[in-house]
Amino acid sequence: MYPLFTYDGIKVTCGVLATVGLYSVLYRENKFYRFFEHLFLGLAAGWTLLTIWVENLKGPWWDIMVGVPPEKAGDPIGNGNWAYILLLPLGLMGYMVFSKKHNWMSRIPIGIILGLWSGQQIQIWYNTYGKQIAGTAQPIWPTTWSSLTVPNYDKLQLAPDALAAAKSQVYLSQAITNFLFLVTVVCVLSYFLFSFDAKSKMVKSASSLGRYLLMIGFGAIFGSTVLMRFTLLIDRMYFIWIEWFNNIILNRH
Amino acid sequence: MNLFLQSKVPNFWAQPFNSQGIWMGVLGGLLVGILIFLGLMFMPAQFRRPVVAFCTFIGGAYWVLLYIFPAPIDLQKTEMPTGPVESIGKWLTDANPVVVSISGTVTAFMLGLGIFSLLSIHLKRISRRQKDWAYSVILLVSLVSMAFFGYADYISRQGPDGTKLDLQANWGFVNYGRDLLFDGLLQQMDAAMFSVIAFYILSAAYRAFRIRSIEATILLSTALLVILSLMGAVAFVWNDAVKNMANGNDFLMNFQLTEIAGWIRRTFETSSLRGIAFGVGIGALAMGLRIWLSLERTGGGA
Amino acid sequence: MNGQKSLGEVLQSLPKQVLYIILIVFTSVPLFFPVKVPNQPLESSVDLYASLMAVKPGETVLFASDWTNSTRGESLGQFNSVMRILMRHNVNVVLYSTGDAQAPRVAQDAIAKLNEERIAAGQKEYKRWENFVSVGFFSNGEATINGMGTSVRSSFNGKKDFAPGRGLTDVYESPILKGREKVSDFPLLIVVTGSKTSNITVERLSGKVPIAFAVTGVMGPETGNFYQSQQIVGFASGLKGLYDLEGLMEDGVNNPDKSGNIAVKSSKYGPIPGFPGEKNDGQGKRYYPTLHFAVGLLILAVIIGNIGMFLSRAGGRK
Amino acid sequence: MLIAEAVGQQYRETGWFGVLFTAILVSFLLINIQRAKMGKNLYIRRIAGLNAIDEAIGRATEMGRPVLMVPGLSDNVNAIAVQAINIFAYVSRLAARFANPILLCCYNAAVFTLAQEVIRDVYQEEGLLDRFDPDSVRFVSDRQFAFAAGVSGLILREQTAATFFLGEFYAEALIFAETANSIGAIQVASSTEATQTPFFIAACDYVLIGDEFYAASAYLTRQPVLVGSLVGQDWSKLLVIALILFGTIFNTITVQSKTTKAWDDDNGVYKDVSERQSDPKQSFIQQLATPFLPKMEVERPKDPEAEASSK
Repeated sequence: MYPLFTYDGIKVTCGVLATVGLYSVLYRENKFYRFFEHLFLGLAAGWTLLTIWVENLKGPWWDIMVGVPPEKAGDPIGNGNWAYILLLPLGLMGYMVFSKKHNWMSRIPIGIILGLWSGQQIQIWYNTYGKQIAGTAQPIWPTTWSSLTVPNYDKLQLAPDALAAAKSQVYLSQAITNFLFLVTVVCVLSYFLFSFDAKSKMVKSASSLGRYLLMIGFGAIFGSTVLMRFTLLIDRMYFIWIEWFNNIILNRH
Repeated sequence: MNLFLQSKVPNFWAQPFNSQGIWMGVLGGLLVGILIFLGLMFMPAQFRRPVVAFCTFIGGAYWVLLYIFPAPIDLQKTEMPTGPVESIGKWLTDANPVVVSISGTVTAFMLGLGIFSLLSIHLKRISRRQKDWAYSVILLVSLVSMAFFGYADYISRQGPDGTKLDLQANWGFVNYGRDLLFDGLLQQMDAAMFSVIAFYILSAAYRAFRIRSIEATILLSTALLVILSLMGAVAFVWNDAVKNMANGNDFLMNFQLTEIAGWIRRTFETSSLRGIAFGVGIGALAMGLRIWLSLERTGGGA
Repeated sequence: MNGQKSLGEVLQSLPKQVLYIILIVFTSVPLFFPVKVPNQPLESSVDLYASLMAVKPGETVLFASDWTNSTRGESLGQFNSVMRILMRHNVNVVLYSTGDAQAPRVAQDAIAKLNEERIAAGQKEYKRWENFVSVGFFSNGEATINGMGTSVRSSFNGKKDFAPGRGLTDVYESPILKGREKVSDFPLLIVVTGSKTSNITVERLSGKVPIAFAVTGVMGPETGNFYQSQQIVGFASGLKGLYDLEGLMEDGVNNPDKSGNIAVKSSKYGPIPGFPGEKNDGQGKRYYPTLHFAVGLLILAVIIGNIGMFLSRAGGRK
Repeated sequence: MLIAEAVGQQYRETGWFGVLFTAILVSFLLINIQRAKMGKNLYIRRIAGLNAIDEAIGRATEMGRPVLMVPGLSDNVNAIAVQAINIFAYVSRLAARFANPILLCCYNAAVFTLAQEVIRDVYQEEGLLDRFDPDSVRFVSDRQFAFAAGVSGLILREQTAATFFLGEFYAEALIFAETANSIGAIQVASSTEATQTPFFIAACDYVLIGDEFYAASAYLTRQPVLVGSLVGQDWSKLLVIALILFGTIFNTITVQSKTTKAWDDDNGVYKDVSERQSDPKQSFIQQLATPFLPKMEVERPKDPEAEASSK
């Protein structure tokens, strides 16, 4: 059968049409785009509506509340915990936001969610940044002047113990790198000091140096992320030209 | 007794599936909930802020306490904690699934509000025959059909034969419907919109990346160097040239493109990101603290 | 303005649409002419490969699959490569997701395709329940992952997967989860993601279990930050990382080929074998050459814009 | 060994230093909030991007076209979203006074709820509730790229004069920024995701970098609590810098010594190695971050109830 008329052919064709439809906004806003935009929003909202029950309420709430039949339950046995019903009125308080008189009640569920979030910030702060602080504090003075840069270990042909000793040295180039790393972190951080009067010369020069160093960082970030954007476009083009045009329209494999 | 564990032995809080007890409990709980709801509605206005502040504080206090009293070290399921510190730690640890499901469930209930907002805007537009109302019809139709096919597909996959539907040969109408709407359209549109960025990057870079100032020049040249180093072919040619020139000199080998770019990324990219991250992290901590203790009012008003 | 634009102005104001059409051409045509591009893997990719190969056969790893088809271009390839390594290495996998409700399905579909490939090559099927379980999606990722730090079992509480002949069954009934209560009972946690779930994982689980990532190119820099401070053991970033991984699967590390050449050297590790002759290349090999053209166009556009600026400045001074 | 009897032993695996350090940061914040509340006048430096807000709204009013705000793509309501909404409350206040239409597009339903409530409050406080259209604060989609498509469509159809993208932005950042740029809107943007900042820098008029976003509400409203907290944040940053500098010096000195401990894989213990430089990864500051202690097993009395039920 000509592949365009199979289910898979129709499915891929729909995908191609939708892709082209959304791309048309690159030319200008038009009816074709508007059609697919609303289709997109509708499907996404339908999916959300579905996941509210299927993913977010059925298992994590309803099943815990009323329990599950013993043959389906693992460990622990699926007894129901009826007290979970109290979450229903709590969640529904959010809907009071449209009420003119009782709209304040929507702040209760929001408050709980925010409270849980903010408590976690205190809990995770050090786990996130502690190691990074420690990782920034690297030696900035070499332990050896025998070589200015890291030697080529393969060429040295050392015994394992001597090799480990050689690797444990801090060479000048490493010390400089560590120093630059330190300077960048400190200067960038002092660029974000808001309450110090910039008349202080040290703060001022540190923060303007911080800005330049930031730009090196941003340039590197741009450089290393830009490739990914193109990858996704290439993937789309592969979808259109190979998966659709070549495999389905031309029926070649 | 621990309230937070799903008990194996039925008790007042936990009743077997589909028993009279569980439905009585649910009904009773619902009544209590409605009473609380009504009570809050008719509560005098001066108590409103304290109530919200209290709820927020309790929520945050859980994680803060868990930080101060972490799970006891190497506590097995069959062992009892020793001492008050461990007991608190164990109690908090056991409460974890409950806390997780509270925030998850409350969030899930709120999701409905988003759908509500969408429906209200688009139904209004259709009923008033406002500009572009036909598109609102498209939106609503696709919303309903996605939810319908999605749910029907979900139902068909429950039960012991659910795995069968992993094979397309066993599909029914609803499975095809869901697959077309979700895989055929929604996912493809996701990918399409994501890839639009490539076009915008090109036009933004063309328009904005001009060597106007020192800062722009720094940014541009670093970006260029890193981009080139990530292009395997360019890096290979450059590195090869350096290898030939260096001719065994280890110092010159450091000027390979991948080495230079790697050094820049390790030394400046990581560190400037880290500098920003420290600041943002402290900002989030401060904000979290202010929210937790209700020190500021959202919206900045009185 | 009296009519004619100077060359500098023309170069500075090419219509966007023209650029877009050139970009489409540049990203389409090379796809039809695949070539092999020489490559040298990044250290982080080598570390990822080494940490995957270091898991002992028969062990079970945690695998957060947090990508969907919107990042298919990078994540699918990464997922396939990582899974191929684990499958060939006989490692069991516990799949879960906190990124997107659809992620578990997408991952299962990808595994089904890999299984077809394995069966076609005469290898053993990688079976659901015995080799992998799909725990499913968690809507509140931050709290769930935080909870996993305390107990994986209680975080996976109530989650079910299909057991052969039994239908939906609690995941902890599966043999591969036996005796693995805490996150430290797993030798490795792998996250393949297109969203920030990687950050959430590091924030809450680093230090408790070795973590390895495969992330999209955008997330490369911030992931590099965790890598530098040793919060994660290795990562592959974007298409480059994927291409590295595909190459490593072919060549191994410190692993001499038939003629004795070592393609990838690393002073950190002993010899680690590759899987030469098996199906190793996929998306990375397909897309990486084309990427050169697209990025080349970007560089060209920036250069043209700057030349235009200098020309019109020089013209303005007269 | 009864581990619980020794004070602080619960931090054996995580380290006590983290708890202490966090406690110090928290006390810095609280002390400075208190100082500011007591009327101490505290200084804040100028932040360029924030001065642009008034200009942007002024221009929108002149043109009679709406102001668009997006509080980022947070998965749930969190500090970033709240902070964005705080800034938008300021924007909406100005817009309300000038009777300028606003559009606030939300990605998450909980954020939508909060925004709806806050913006309504703003109009009410200004006594202009009749100017508030509940549909101007809307939920668009909680799917990243459906949201991007929807907001781009809105920007193009409504021809917004000013756009504010503040909060958590990911890949879609550039879609918004370029779309708004194409219709000549004035843009103020910020992403807490540092990886998106270069893209905003390329396409937007004013960009708040990193922490400037968190400083914004203090800068705009000058509320004592916020200003005090900002000063506390600065103290915390100085403490972090001090710790880094201290660690660097300490580390530089210790690594000069020629004895270190190395992990002996065969015997599973640390052994002394004399000929080797001490390993910076085992430096004092590293150990503060993650204690180098072997795993331990603890014997405890059995819980009869749990034993019975596990059978």
